Amino acid sequence: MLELIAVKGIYILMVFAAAAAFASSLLPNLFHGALALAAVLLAVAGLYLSLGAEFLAMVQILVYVGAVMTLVIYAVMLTGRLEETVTPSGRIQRAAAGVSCAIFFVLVCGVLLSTNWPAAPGGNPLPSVKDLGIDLMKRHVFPFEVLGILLFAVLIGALAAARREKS
Amino acid sequence: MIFGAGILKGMLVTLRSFVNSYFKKPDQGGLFTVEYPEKRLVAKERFRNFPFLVYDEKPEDPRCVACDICAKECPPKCITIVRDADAEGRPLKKPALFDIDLSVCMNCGICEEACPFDAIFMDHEFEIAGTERHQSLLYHKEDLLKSNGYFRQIRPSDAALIDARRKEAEDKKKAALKPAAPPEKKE
Amino acid sequence: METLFIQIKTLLVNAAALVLPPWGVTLSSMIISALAILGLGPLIMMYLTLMERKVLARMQNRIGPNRAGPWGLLQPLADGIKMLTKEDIRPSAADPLLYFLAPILIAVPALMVFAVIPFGKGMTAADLNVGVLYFVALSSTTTLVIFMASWGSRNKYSVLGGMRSVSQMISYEVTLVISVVPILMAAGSLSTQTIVESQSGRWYAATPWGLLSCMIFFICGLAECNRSPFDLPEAESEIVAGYHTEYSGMRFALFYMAEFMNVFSICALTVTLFLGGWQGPLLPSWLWFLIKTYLLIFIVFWFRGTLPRLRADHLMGLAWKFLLPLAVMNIPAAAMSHFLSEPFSTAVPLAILMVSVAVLSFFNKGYAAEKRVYHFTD
Amino acid sequence: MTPVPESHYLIFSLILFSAGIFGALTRRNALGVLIALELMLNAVALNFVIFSRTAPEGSASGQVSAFFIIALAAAGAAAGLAIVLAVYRSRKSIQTDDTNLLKW
Repeated sequence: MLELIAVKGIYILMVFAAAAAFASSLLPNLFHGALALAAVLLAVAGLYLSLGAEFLAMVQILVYVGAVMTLVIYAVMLTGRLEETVTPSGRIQRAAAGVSCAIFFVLVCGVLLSTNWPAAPGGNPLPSVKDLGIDLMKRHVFPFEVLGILLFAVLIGALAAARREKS
Repeated sequence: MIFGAGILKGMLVTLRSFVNSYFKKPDQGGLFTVEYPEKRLVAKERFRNFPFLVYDEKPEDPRCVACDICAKECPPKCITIVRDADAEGRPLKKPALFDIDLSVCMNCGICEEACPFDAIFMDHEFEIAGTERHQSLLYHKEDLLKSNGYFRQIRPSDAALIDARRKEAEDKKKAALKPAAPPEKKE
Repeated sequence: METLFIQIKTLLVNAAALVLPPWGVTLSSMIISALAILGLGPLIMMYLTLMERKVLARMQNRIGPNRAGPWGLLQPLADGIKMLTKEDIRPSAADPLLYFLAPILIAVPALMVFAVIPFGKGMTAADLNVGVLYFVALSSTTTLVIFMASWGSRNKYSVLGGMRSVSQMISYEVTLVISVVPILMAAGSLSTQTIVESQSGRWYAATPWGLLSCMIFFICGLAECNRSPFDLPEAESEIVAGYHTEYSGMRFALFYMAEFMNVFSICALTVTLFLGGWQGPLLPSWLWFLIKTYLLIFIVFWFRGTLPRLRADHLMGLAWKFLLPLAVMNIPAAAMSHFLSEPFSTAVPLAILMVSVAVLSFFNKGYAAEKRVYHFTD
Repeated sequence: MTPVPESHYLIFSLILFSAGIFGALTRRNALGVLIALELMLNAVALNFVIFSRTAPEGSASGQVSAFFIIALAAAGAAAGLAIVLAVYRSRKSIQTDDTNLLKW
């Protein structure tokens, strides 16, 4: 019974996230769009929890919702005026984008459902936070370090790009 | 010169007053708040608020002679006096009407200084709030009249001075009763 | 006494087991924990407002609220009734949805973080194995809600306050997370319950790196919940009330509640991570926890009563140029103490930290206030 | 543990991705495009986590990859926003149609 409730909860979360995802792409007001994206990210964090990836869910909330979304909204507020951040797009463009999205969706959906994904028998055991850390520091240490360098470069690059030139 | 020493110093100041507020007397740095409705500070003798009228023996004979000096001197003009008259219409030396609009009064005490008959003084009473804006603050003669005893009670040293002066004048008056012209009180 | 609350819960669950199927019992156990937390939040907030007013008053040689009930104990109730009966004003230009949602959403993370706080032995509502991360992650979502409130109410003071608040929270969050790392390294776990248990011998705040970590964490926590002296987002003398300028009545009360619950949870987490949590002799564990937490809350109010508000550039400078490098230096210091034996395991981290404090102080000399010359005193 | 079949998760993440593509194609605001990109990146990260449950490579790798994606998205957002701000400063607009010069 509890499991049934949990399953229903997951589906509700999915529907909510999908609706919020479309809202984030469709809402004319960019601020609302960004908030809808934040809702999607929170819902996806919930799905991570349902998949047993607790650590990732927390990182998702911390980094995505706490930092990235805040940056995006900050930029929305800095670049748009307070009253209106609405930017319309052409009807033909919308229609073309919709059609191509639908085609993409149908094609990939077909592929997804027809493929027989290789699966470990009985599924993998859930990795603990410790396993993740060991994996990150042993098997994936090179990408990890590269990522560190990348973040450092981005930090400096962002500072350099956003800095006001002295006039 | 240590990093944050100023912050620590400031924190100690507030902590000291926090602790003192529980354990010390007001004069040693403790709480000096007086919780007003339950406890109250004793008003200083010369504290002045609103004026009142003094009578000597009974309220029907106030010291006031309705000379209208206070009403004329009053800067905001809050005093209204109507002189009393006897049955034939001759004016009497006492007020028929003595109103002070306390909503206008500015507590200056000029009436007290101006009165040549020591009839009007400043009171210590300050809790005069009413539920109504105009009538409750318009004090009539009956509300204003208070005994000399009350005056002695709230302002003992002033009262002693004034009583002595009045007694002296009375004695002089009695002594000079034989000559025709009674000496007017000067100043 | 020790297991008072656990026994109450068991009693309730057993009562539920009489009428409910097994899955309902599990569910009701969860719901009881959740309800306890939901009830605790507002209660804590109500009495923290009273405590703050009392403490501040005493520091300023006043008495504080004492009219409603003995020692003003009913004052929070009176305030609550006042808030409830106040007119609910919505600015006509406000964004209706955001304006409506923000006060509700701001209370959600503030309440949810209580789930991982170990109020006593075995008294964690949800002992997640990523507890600390959960706490930090959830409190970081507050920034979004503050954006919603500030942008939704269409008021320039709100927007200014929101911008200030968010830039401040983002800056201090980085330091906050890094300052916890040494503790996580020492405890080897992210679960709050495990961290408390690992401090049975010695509190982490009793080690040099732990003490520094504790101080950094506490300062950053203050900045995170916009408490004085980091209350620039709500600086009433400059920008009215910051992001909740336009809110009144119960909506405002929700913002206020979130702020006080954040204060409580930051203090509770500081106790959990550094001050031994519910560990303590004689008294029951939950009482120890509450005593420690309320002592820290007293310190928060003490700061409020003492320190003036920081200037915006000093605020950012403190976070990025002093606390962050110090927190980073703290990680190798903590590692040293782990790998060295006794006399060195204290001395070497201490030396590292003292050198880094000295170096950082030297480089931050520009922030020191000039020595003032008072011409007409003495 | 999850009674929800994997394919449902996959279709859900595909929906997210499609919504992201739609947004990226229709938004004229550079920030809007950035938002759509974040959506797509998140869909991909979700896919990694889904596959980490069953893929023969082991479960930690998938989560670590998702972790990398999150970090990359953060880096991308930071760099992108810096660029957007720089563009806004020079052109007073962040419409993608207006950024039509290769050199300023």
